[in-house]
Amino acid sequence: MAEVILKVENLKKYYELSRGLLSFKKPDVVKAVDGVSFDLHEGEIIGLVGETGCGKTTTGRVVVKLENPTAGSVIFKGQDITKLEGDALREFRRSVQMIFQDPFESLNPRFTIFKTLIEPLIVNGIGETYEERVDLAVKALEEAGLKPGEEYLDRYPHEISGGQRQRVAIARALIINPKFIVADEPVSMLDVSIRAGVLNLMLDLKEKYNLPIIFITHDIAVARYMSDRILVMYLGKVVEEGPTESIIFDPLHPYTRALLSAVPVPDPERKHERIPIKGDIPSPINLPPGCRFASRCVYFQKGVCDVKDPELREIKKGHFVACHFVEKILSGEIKATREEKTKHES
Amino acid sequence: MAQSKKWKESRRAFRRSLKNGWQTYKRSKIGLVGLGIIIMFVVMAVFAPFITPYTPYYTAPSVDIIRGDIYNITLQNSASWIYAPVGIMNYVTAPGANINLTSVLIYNDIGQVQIFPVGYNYTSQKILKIYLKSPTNYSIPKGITSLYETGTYMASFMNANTFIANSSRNFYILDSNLKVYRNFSLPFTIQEKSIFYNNPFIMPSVGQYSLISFSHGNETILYIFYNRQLNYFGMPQPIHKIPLAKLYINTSERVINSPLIYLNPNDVSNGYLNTSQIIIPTNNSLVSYGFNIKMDPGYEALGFNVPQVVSEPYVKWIVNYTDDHGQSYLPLSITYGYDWGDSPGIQSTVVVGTNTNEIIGYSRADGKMVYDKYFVVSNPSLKDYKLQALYPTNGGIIFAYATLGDRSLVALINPSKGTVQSNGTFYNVLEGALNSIPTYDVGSSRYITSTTAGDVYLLQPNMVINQTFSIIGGMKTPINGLGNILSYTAQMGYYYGTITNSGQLYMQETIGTNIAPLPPGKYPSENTYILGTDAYGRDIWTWLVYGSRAELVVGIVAALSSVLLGTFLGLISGFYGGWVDSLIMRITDIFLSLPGLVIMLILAASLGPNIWNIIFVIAILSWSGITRIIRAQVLSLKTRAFIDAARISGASKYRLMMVHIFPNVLPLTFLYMSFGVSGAIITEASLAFLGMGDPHAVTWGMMLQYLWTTGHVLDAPWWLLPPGITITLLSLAFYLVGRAFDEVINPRLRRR
Amino acid sequence: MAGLARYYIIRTLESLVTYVIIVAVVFWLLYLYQPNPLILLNLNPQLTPSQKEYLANLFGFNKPLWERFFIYMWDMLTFNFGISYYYVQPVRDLLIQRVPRTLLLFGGATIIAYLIGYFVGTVIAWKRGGVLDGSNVVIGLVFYNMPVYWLGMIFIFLFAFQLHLFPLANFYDPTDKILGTVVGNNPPLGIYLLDVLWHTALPMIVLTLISFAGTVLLMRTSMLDVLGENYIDTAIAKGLKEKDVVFKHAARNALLPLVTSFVISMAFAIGGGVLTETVFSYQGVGLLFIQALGLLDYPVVEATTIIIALLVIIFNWIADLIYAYLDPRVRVA
Amino acid sequence: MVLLSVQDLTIHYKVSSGWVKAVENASIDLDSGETLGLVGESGSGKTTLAYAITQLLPKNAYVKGGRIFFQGKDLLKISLKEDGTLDIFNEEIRKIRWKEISMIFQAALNAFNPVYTVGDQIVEAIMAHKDIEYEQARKEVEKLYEFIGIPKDRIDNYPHEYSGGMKQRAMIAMALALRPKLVLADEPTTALDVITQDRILLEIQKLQKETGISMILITHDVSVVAEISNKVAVMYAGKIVEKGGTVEVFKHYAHPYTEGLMASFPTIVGEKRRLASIPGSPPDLVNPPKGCRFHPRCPYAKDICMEQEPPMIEISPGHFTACHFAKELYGGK
Repeated sequence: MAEVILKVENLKKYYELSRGLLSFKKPDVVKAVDGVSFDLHEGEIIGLVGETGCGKTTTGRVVVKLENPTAGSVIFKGQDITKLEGDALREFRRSVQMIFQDPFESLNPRFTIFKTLIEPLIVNGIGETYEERVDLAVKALEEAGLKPGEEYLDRYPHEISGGQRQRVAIARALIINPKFIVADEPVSMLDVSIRAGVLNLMLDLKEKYNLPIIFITHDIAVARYMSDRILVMYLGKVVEEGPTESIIFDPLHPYTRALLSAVPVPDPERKHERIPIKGDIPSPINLPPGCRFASRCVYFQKGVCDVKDPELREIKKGHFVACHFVEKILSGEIKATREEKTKHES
Repeated sequence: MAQSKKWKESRRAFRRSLKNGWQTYKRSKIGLVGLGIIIMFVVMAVFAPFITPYTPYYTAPSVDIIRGDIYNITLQNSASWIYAPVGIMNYVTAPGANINLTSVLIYNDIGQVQIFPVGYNYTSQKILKIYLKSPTNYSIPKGITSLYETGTYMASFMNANTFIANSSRNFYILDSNLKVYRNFSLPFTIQEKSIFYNNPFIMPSVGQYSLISFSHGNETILYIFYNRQLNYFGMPQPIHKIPLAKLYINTSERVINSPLIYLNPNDVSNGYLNTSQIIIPTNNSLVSYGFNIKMDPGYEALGFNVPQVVSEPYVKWIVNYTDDHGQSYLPLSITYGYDWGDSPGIQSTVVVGTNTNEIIGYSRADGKMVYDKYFVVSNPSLKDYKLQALYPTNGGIIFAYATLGDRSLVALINPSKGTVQSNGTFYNVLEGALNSIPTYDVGSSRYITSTTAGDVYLLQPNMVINQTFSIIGGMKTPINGLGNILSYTAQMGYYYGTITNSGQLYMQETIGTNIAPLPPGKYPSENTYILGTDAYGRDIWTWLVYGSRAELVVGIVAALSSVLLGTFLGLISGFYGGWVDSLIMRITDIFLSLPGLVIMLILAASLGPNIWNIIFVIAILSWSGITRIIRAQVLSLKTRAFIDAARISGASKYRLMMVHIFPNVLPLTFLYMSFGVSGAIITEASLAFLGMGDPHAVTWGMMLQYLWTTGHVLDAPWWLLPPGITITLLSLAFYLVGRAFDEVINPRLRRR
Repeated sequence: MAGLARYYIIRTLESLVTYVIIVAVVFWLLYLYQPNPLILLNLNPQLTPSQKEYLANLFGFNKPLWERFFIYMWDMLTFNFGISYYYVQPVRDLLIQRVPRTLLLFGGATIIAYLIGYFVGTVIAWKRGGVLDGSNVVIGLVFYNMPVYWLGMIFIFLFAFQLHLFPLANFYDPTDKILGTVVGNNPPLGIYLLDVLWHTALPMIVLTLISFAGTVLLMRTSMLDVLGENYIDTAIAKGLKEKDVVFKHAARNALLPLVTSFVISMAFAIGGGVLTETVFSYQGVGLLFIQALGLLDYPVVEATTIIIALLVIIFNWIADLIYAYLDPRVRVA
Repeated sequence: MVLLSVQDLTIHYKVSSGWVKAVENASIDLDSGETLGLVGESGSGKTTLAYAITQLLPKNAYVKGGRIFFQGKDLLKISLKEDGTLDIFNEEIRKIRWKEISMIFQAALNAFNPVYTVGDQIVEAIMAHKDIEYEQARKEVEKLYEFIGIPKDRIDNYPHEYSGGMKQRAMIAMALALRPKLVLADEPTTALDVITQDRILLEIQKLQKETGISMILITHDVSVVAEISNKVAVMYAGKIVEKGGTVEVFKHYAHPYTEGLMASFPTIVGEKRRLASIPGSPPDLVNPPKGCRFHPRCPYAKDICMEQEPPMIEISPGHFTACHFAKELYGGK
C-alpha cells in the first residue's frame, strides 16, 4: 500500500445558525460534517460523492485549512494541520492546492493570468528572479495544456474561454508543486465538450507526478472516471466507502444504491430499474439521533435505525458501509417497505 | 533589468485594461458628454485669470452703479388722503440685523387705510418696487386724526406691528392688521398729546415701552404700554397688548403744550424702573411728575405678561416761567437735550423754547435752570425770526426752527450753551414755513425736512443745504421720514415720502439708489460686464469662472475623503466581521438615519464658515452609504473562490485585503466618488445658500446666497441664472460620468 | 409570522437606540456651537448680576455640563422642548403648527413624484431604448442635479412674480383674494384650505420636479432588473395580457425598492426641506430650524433637529416594515 | 400528425458588436405525443429555437427567415413585425400560449414570481385563458397538486418556501394546467440533485403517457435526453447538426460533433474507458467560421468543410445529419 499522505480522523464541522437578538433558545446547529475519516494515499484520487448539502465541499475546505473543524484532526506529515500556525502553517500552505468549481470565480478578475500564477510564488517566496518566475509560470501553463504559455500571460480571465480558465486554475495549483490537491467540482461549470479535456488533464498530471487528489463531485459518473476510491456522503457522514468499481457495480448502502439507480445514462436503450427511496433530503438543522438516512430508508427498522448511529463497517475488502442491516438487506431478510404515497417535507 | 521588465509588463497590462475600459466607456454617449463638461470646467478653473477681465473682488466703480431712485405712485381716491404717509418698519436685531421699511401706509379720517408693500420680499434690504397692484385696504375707525406705527416686531416675516391712532375723543391700539384691539374713550377732547415710543435699533437701551399722553384743560392721561422689543438674549419678542397702567394727572393749571414723557429703563434698582417722568407745561409752570415701574426680570425674560406695578405719579419738581433775567414767558416747545449716553448719573436737560425767543434748559432731575440764552441775541442777524419749535436730534443737539414771514430759519442749538453755533454755518434759511419734523438720515448724515412752499430740503449737519427737491405736483402732506433700509451686508438708505397734490404717493431715497446688480453691457466707466454684475458690482462672469475652482476642489476633496473613509471602513467591516463589523455597521446605521442637511448646518455653524470646514462637514456625513455598499461588496468578494485560492496559497490577511480585495472594490469606490462629487457640489451650494458658506470663498453657492440676501431674485435674471446652470451642469457631469462608469463595471445583463 | 414579528421588534429597538444617540449628538453639536446662551446673557448690558444669575438658574446654564446633558436628554426624550427664546412660546406649540405644514408640502410632493415615477418609470423601462426613454432620462437627470432652491427662485420669478399665478411666499395669507373674497382672518374652512393649497402649490411643483427624476430613474432601473428575471418570461409564456405582465408582475416586483425609497426620501425631503421652505418662505419645520439657528434660538434648534431626525427614523422604520411586508423573502432572513 | 413544424428558422440578435447568428436554418418536426430532445452546449441556440416557438424572444432578436407551423397555423405570419422582431403581445399568440403551448422553466432560476404564492400564479395562468371564477380555478390547482404529488396545504406558500424539487413539480403542474398540446421544457432538471432529477424525469414521462402531450426537452445533458425522448436534435453553434430518433442518433451517430459529445461523457455503466474531448472551444457567433461551423474542432475536417456549408442529408430514414463526410465516416453502419 502506498504511503499515507493525509489522514483525516473523525472530522466534524458544525455551524450554529444565529437566532438574532431576542431569542434565548439554544441556537440551531447544522452538522455539515459529522465524523468523517479517511486516508489519502500517495498517487491516489479519492472521489467524495454526494448530493447538495452532504458536506463534501466543507470537508474539502477543512482539509486545505480554509476553515477550521469543530472537532477531529487532519494529519499531514505527522502534524495536525488544524492546529497549525505561523511558519508551520506557511509550510503547509506550500504543500496543498485547491481547484474550484467556477473558474471565473476562482481567478481574480483584476489580475492577468501571469499575476494570478505568480501570486503563490510571491507569497511563498519561490523563485529568485523575475525571469525565473516567468519561466515557472510558462511551464505551468504548458503543463496545463495551454501552449504556448507566453501567449496567455498577459490576458485577463474574461479574455479566455471557460475551459482555458480552468486550465489556468490547474496551472496555478501546480506551480508550487503541492503534495496534494483538492478539486471541488472542477468540471461542473464547464460545457460537456470541454469537460473531458480537463478531466483527462488531471488524470495525466496525477500519473506524471504521482499527485494525490481529493476529487469532490456530485456526479458519480465523473467520480467513477476519476477516482480510485469513492466515499459516498450523506448529510455530513460517509455512508459508504470503497474502491470505485466495487461501489459502482456493487453498492451496498441503500442510499448509494438508490443514488446509482437514479443516475441517467446516455443510452436510450438501457432499461432503468429504480431502487426506491423515500421523500426528499431532510433539513440539516437539528437532525434527530440515529441513522441520518433513516427518514428516507425503505428498510427502516424501528428501534434501531432511529436510535443508533451506524458505524462504518468493512463488508468486503476495503469496502465500508455505515448501515446496521446491510447483510440482512442483501440477503433479502429485510424487505423494502412499499414506498408510500410520496410525502414531501422540507 | 528584471525590475524594469516587470515594470514594463505591469504597465502594459494596466494600459491595456485602461484602454479596454475606455472602449466600453466610449460607447456611453452620456458619459462622453459628462466628461466633456468636466473638462470644460477644469479648463475654466485652470485658466481663470486669462479668461476673466477682472478679479473676483473687483467692484464696479460708483459711476456705473449709483443712481437716484424715485417712486411715484398714482393713488385712487386721491382727495381723501390728507395725512402724511407712514412707514411700517421691520426691526430685526438678531445676527444679520437690519431695519427695513416693509410697507407704506396711508390713511384718512373717513376710516380708510391702504398699505403698499415695498420691495418684493421681506429679505430685501432696499426698495425695488412699491406694489401698485391691489394695495391692501383696511378699515379703521372714522375720524382718526393721527396714526403712528410704534415700533415693530417681525417674527419670521410675519408682521406684528402695533399702531396707535387717535381721533378727537378716542384712542386706539391697532394690531398689524389694523384691527382695533384696544379702544379707549377719553373723557375730554384731545388738545395736546405726546407719544413716546422707542426705536430699538437706534436706542437699544430704551426700546421697551410705549407711553402716550393726552391732555385737555388741566387733565392729563398717561398710558403706559409694555412694548418690549428684546428679551435678555437679545431676541425680539411680541408687544404686549394690554396697557400696564393709566395714570391720571390733574394739574392745578391749564395744560398749554404737549407734555414731555421720559422713561428711563437704565435706572433700575430694587426691581423698579426709576426716574421716569412726565413733564407737563401749564399756563403757570412746568410740572414734572415722577413714577416708577416694578419689574420682574424672570418673567420678562420669558416674555409672559409682566405683572408690574406703576406707582402713583408724584410731583418731582415745579418751575415757574421766569428766566434768570426775571422775565416771564410762555413755553412754545419743550424737548430733551438727551443723547445716547444718557444714564442715571448724567443730568440731561429739559429744553424749553419760549415765546420771547429764548431757549432755556432745566435739569431733568430737579428742574434747576442750567442755562438761558436768547436765541436771536446770540446771532444778531437772526433776531427778527420768531422761534417756533424745538426738536431733539442725534448727539444731544437741538434743532430749532423759527420763522419770519414766509421764510423759515433752521438752526442747530448746542444744549449746553443754548446758542446757534458761532461759526455761522449752523443755520440756514428756507422758503416757506417748515411743515415736517426734521429727520436725520443715518445713511447720508443729512437732515430732511420740507416747507409749506412744497420743497424738500436735504440739510447737512451744519445746516448747509445739500439738495432741494420740488415735488412734482406739490406736496399735499408734509414729507415724512419713512425709514431705514439698513443691513450689515448692504448699503444703508433712508426713504422719505409724501402725498402730492396730484394724488400720488411719492417716495425717494436720500442718497440715491445703488442700482447694482447691473445687467450685462457696456457702462460709463468703459467696463464691459459680460454677464452683468451682482449687487456689489462684482462681475458675474468672473465669479462664475473662478467659482469652478472652489467647486471642483470642494467636490473632489469632499467626495474623495468621504469615499476613502467609507471604503476603508467598509473594507475593514466586511473583511474582519465580528464585533468590528457590528460596531462599524451600527455607526453607519446611525449616520444613515441622520437628517444630513440639518446636521451639516449645525456642524457648519459650530465649526465656522470656512471652506475646509465645509469640506469636512460634507465628508463626515456622506461616507456611510459607501461603507454599506463596499461592505456588501467585500462580503460578496470574500465568498468568491479566488480569495479562497489566495488564502490557500498562503496570502496573509493584509495581503488578501490590500492585494486581492481592494483592487476589486476600487472601481466601485471610483463610481461612488463620481456620484459623491456630484452630491458634494450641490451640498456645498446648499450650505452656502443657507448662509453657512465661506464668505471669503468664491463659489457658485455664495453667488446665490448673495443674490438671496440682497434680494435680487426677481430683478436680476443675469445673476440668478448662471450660477444655477453651472451647478447643475457640473453636478450633472459628474453624475453622468458615474452612470457611464457604472455601465462599464456593472454591465446590465441583457436578456439572453 | 413569528419571524416577521421578531424582525419588527428588533427593527423597532434599533430605531429607538438610533434616536437616543442622535438626541445626544445634537446636544454636543450645539455645545460646540458658540456663542452659547450663557455668554449671550452675560454680554447683555441691561441686566444686573442678580438678574443674570436668576436667568442662568432658570435655564440651568450654571449646572455642571453632565447634569445639563442628562436634563436635556430627559426633556427631549419626553418631548418637553422648553420655550423658544425668540418666539417666546412653548416650542411644542410651534412644532404642532409647523409639522403638519411640512408634512403636507413634502408628503404631497413626494407622493406626486412617486406616482409619476412609478408610471413613467414603468412605461419607459418597458419601452426602453425609444425617444421617450432617452428624453425622459436626460430631463430627469438634469432636474435631479439641480439645486432645489435655485429652481424655486426661477419658479417664483416666472410663475409668481411675472405671471401672478401663485403667491410669492408664506403658507397662508389672510389678505389674499380667493374666489373673489378676501380670505380674512377667520375664513370658512373651504376658503382656508384653498388658500393653503394655493400657497403650497408652487413649492410642491418644484419639489416634485426635483424628485420625480430620481423616482423615474429608480423605477426604470428596478424595472430593467426585474425584466431580466425569469418569472417575467413565465408570465409572458403563460399568455397573460401585456398590461398584466407589466403591472402585475414586472412593476409589482420593481416597486419594492421604490416603496422603500419612497418612505426614506419622504424622510430626507423633510430634512432637506430647509432649502425649499427658505426659498418659498413656507412656514414649516425647515424654515423654523434655519431661522432658529441664525437667531441662536437653541431650544428651537434642538427641537426641530430632533423632530426631523425622529421623522427620518420613523420613516426609515416604516420603510423597513413595509418592505418586510411586501417582500415575503425578507421575513425569513 | 404533425403538430409542430419549424422550417428554416433563422434568428439573429443585435448586439453592440454586431449580429449574433444564434439560430440558422433550423428545421424540426414534431408529431403529437412525441418528445424531442434538443441537445446542445450553452450558446448553441437551443433555447432561442425553443423560445421562438412560444414567441418569447427578447427585443433584440430578429427573425431573419423561416416559418413555424403549429397545428397547421403559421405562427410567425401572425406575429412577425416588419422590422423582423416579434409582436410579443399579439392577442392571437397570447391565446395560443399556455393553452396550446406551455413551458416548463428551470424553477430554480426564479421562474416563479417571488411575491405571489405559487398557487396564485397557477390560478393566474388558468384564469388568463378560461373564463372561470377564482374558486373554481383554485379547485383545479388542488387537482393538479394531487396529480403531481404536492400536499394541498402548500398551495398558499411562497416560492421561497418550496424546496427545489417541489418548485419544479409545481412548475410542471402549472405547465399542465390547461392541458396544452405542446410543452417546452427548458432544462427542467438542471439544478436538481440526481435523485430528485430522476423523480422529475419519471414524472414527466408518466404525465406524457397519461396526457399524450408532445414535448420539446431542451437540455445540455445527453443522458437526460436518452432517458425520456424519442427524438433528438443536436445543435452546435446555432445549427442543427444531427436529428432523428433517439436510438438512431445515440447509437448510430452520424456527425463528428455528436460523436465527440458521446465520447466525452463519463458513464457508470459498462467498461471504464478513456474519455475523448473535443479540442478547442465553441465559436463566437458574431463571426462564425465559414463553411461547416464545426470544422475548426473537427478531427476529420477537410478543405471543403472550410468553404461549404454541409447540407442536411438523410443518412438513414428519419435520421438527418449535416456533414459533408457523413456517408464516408458513418455510412457503413
